[in-house]
Amino acid sequence: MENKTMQPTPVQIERENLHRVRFTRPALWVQLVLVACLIAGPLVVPSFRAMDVMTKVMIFAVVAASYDLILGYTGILSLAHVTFFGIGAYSMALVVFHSGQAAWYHIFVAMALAVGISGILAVALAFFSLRVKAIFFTMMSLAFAEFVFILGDQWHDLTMGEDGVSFSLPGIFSVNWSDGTFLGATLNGRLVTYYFILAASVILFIGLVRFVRSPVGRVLKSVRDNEQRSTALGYKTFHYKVLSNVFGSVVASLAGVLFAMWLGYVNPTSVLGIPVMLNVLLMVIIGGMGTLYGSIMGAAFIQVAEAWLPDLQKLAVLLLPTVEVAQRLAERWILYFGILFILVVIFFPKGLVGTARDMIARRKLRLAQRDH
Amino acid sequence: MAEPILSLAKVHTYIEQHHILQGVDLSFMPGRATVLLGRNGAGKSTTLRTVMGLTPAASGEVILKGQAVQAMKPYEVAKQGVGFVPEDQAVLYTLSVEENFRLAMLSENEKTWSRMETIFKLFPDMKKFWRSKAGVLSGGQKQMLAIARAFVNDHDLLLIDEPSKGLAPIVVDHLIESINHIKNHTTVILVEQNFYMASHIGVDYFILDDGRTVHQGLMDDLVHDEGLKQKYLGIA
Amino acid sequence: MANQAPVVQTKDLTIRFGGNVAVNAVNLTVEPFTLKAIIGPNGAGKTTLFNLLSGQYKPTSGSIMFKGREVTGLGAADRTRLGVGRSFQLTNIFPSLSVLENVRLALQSKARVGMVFWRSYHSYSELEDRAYELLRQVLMEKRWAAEANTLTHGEQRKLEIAILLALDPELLLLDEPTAGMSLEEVPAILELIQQIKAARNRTIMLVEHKFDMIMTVSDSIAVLKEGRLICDDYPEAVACNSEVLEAYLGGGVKNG
Amino acid sequence: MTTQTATAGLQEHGGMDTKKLGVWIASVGIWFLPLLWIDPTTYAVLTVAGLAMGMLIFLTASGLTLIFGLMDVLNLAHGAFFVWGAYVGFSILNGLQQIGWVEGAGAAQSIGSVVLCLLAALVVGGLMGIVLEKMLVRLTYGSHLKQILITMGASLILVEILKVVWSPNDEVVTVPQAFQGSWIVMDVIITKFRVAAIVVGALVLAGIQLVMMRTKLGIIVRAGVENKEVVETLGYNIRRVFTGVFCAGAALAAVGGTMWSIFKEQIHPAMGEENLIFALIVVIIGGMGSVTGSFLGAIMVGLAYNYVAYTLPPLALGANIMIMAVILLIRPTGLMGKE
Repeated sequence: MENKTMQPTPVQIERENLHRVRFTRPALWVQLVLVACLIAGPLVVPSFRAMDVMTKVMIFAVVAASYDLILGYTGILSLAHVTFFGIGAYSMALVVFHSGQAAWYHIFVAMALAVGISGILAVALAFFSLRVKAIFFTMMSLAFAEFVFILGDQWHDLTMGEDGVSFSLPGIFSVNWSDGTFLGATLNGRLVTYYFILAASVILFIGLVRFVRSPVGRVLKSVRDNEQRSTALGYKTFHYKVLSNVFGSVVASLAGVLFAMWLGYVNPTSVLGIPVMLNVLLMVIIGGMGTLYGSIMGAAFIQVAEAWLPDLQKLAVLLLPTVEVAQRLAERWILYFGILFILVVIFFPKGLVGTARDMIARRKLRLAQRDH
Repeated sequence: MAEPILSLAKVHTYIEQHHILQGVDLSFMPGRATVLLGRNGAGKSTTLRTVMGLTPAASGEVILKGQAVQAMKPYEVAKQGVGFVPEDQAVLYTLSVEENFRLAMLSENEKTWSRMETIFKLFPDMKKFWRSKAGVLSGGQKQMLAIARAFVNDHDLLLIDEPSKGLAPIVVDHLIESINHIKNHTTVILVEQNFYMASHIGVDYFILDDGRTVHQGLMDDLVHDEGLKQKYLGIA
Repeated sequence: MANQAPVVQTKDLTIRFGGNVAVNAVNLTVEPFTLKAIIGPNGAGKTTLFNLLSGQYKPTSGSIMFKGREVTGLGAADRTRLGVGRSFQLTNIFPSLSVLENVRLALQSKARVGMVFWRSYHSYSELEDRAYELLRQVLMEKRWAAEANTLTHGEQRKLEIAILLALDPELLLLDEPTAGMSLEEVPAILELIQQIKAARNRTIMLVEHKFDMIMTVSDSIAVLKEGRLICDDYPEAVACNSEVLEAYLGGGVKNG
Repeated sequence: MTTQTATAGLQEHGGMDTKKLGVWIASVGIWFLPLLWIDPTTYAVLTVAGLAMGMLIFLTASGLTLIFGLMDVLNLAHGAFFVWGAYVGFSILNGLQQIGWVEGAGAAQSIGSVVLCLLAALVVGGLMGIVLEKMLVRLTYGSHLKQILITMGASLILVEILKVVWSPNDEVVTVPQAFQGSWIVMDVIITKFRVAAIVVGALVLAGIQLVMMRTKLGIIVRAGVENKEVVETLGYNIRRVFTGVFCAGAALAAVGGTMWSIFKEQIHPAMGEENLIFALIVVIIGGMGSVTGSFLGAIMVGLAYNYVAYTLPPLALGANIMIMAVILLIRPTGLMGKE
């Protein structure tokens, strides 16, 4: 109170500065432009393939960011994160499928189911992560993920096994629905679903950013830095880990609901498989652990690569029509993912955003030193 | 004067970002037991670990028997004839006493086994618990095993890190006796906080403080120098 | 003062690690708003005693009362909430966070908004201002924006004390606050401790090796040896106690 | 005083042994439980199958547990060694088929062909292990996350190369003549190769135990699991020991893969990944770094898998994960793990 009349402290000045520039920050503009592009995308480029890639980028950006919350902020290395994603996707698919006729409320039931199941499982997993050593937990989570995959693969009565589940969405989300044109693009179920997913992903992503910037997020940072000290400050670090695990897992499962809505089809390989988990892990690493925004770049990179790497094969046929080994190698594009994994870890351990932030920080420091 | 068996010149060592050794200068004469003294965190243990290559020196020179060893890996330093007794009775708990000794023997020949006879005389408990797991030994016995283990090879130099830590006084007395026997055969460098033990083993001494060598001399002089003891060792 | 309950009272406090009794049947009483120093040779159990008081360890037997309340079964976080603040022998801060953030986290814990995840931490500006105030108290305000791992050793120890004060503890457990500090930095810490003591609203327990420092600041000195409390008295009395001197010298060599 | 503490120590030691004995008894005894709902003949068949499976899993798990215990490296490329071993063995068998050593061969030729397969897998696996350790794993010491990513990446690469060299499809493995068919002992059908699997598994276990308990190398490895620094200061190049153990672990995994391919009579590129899950469960159950622990774990997993697969097929892997979860709740470091 008295401080107001007194000269402001450097801390207050800094806070004022931050407050003043909050609408003129370059980062904010980048974000707005990104969202604008995603909104305009389907209208400008009326290609289903492009829309498909964009949607997957949005959904996986959320999945990767929610994974980053757990991996980058609490340091728990779980290989079962995609399992939550799959639980969400299956909730959506199975609710519609088993009730025969798609209805509006199914979406909400699916979301509630996704949140409920993944929340409970996340608490259970978090409990294990406290009980056993970190690396044990990683191995356990891998076994758990494999178990859920096998369940999806073999519990035929519920999940239709490896053939997967096809379903249609209700009302204006339905692929069959169509009604004239909208700003030059055909207004159909696909487009509506796209915008729904866009809105939902933005909300989920903002939720994650909010979480990290809240007091809880700060405590998580402190736990990552020095857990013993956090405890000594009076934080029950375990509660924080559970909270963030549950939050991250629930967000992933909601992203799964969105994914199922987009595809109208769910099978074990596409939402529960270990390769999906590896992709998400790779997205986080490429973008930079503990940066959250890196997930968007990582997801974009992987999704684009996945969409167009298979074309490499055609290129190989074209260029080296007689060399069979070259064609066979080109066919195996997962091989390049493997190489990418290794290269990123060795040469780029902080990822795109992490490295960029380091560079900016270093420049700021240099400038500050020059000022003095 | 003879060549020092080991000398350190302007050695700097960092552990993560902590600057632990800040230019340590030391030289040790062959056949003379030397004690490194100093407060907690003065850099005594790090000095030994730097000599062994466990926490490599960032700069400076470590000369062992005329050869620069600062870039060597721990196993290479060990092969140069240096025995190291780490702190906290670091014996291998899941191995038997016998296996602990066999692990320590760089070559298992008649000569090493005849040294074992000497060891059994010095440390009768080692024979008694020959087949037991080292983990069941008492703290003092573990420490003796750790020292005896280093003595099993024909090393020229023995580095011993805080042997008295956590041991009862009666055990400490036994340790002093054994190390005094060992020092007749090899050069001993001892890091010790227990002044009683240090003064009963050391001939020469160095005092380290804040990662630097701040004092050196003959142990006999230090024992009677109250001012020095109080200043650097916190002994009033 | 006599009518107030002691801040700390231990009864036959004992902890064993395997066969080793690190703290052996210690009965210790600390009166409010005094400074008690704990001394003893290496391995005497001083840090272990602190760990027991702060809740890092659970005793094998015996009990601990804090302000007349039994706290033996409580964990470290709970005891912090009750008012036990502890500094560590090895500097224990959040190395990659800023100096201000280090202190702010401690204030946030005290303000009990830790579990809020829907509001931005920026909306708790009063915590930042308080943190800055505390940094001023320990003469660290110029370094508020620095990353904690860029501080000198002495500065890190001061930061630690600021963190501790942020918790507003009634009992301060200081474990060798000057350890590893260069000699020029020691007087500042000494002054800080005397300042805290002069405010007469906190009780301090101090483990320290620098004997002259202990003699100047303590109200009473407890001496541990091999886990046992061998003496607990006024500084002058302790300084003349022959058993203490012997213990401190590690046995054998007496003065002179 | 010294002797007093020593005897106290001894008593403690004795107590520990009874505890270990208890673990053994409980983990053996529980396997008679399925007799309550499975008839004895079927039970016997399942038990033999379970033991064989357990022995084969043990081959993979033993390498994994040693690599982890000694080097603190979680090697997720272990499954790739396994599947490479299977395919190398498959090729060798195909080659031998040409000269009539497989189908319609005599006992000696059959055994000879299996031995040749195993030797080839051993060499290929070992070489791959050395290369991987020297090129990649070396860069990741101390960081589990890096290890997981890099060994995952290596695993993807190795399996994809395998698909290029052979084919991405399933292949049928021809079992050498003498190992085809089964014996019938007191109504119990015992497949011949299962017996062979148990024999090979037992031989490997004996071999590992012999090396670990009786040789200097074994002492060094066991000491390294406990405290690397001490081993280094005693004059041993721990890095070289690491490479050796990694090589041996990879070779064992490859041998496991070959045995598994003949056991299942078919191979496919994803089998490494599937088996890695079993091996991980076994390593966790047994406790990291303990060979006996992983043996115990492997037998448990093999038996449980077969009993449950007979009763409720889809839950077989689930049962193993349940066992793992329960054991971890009781003993967070596994049955024989360091506390």
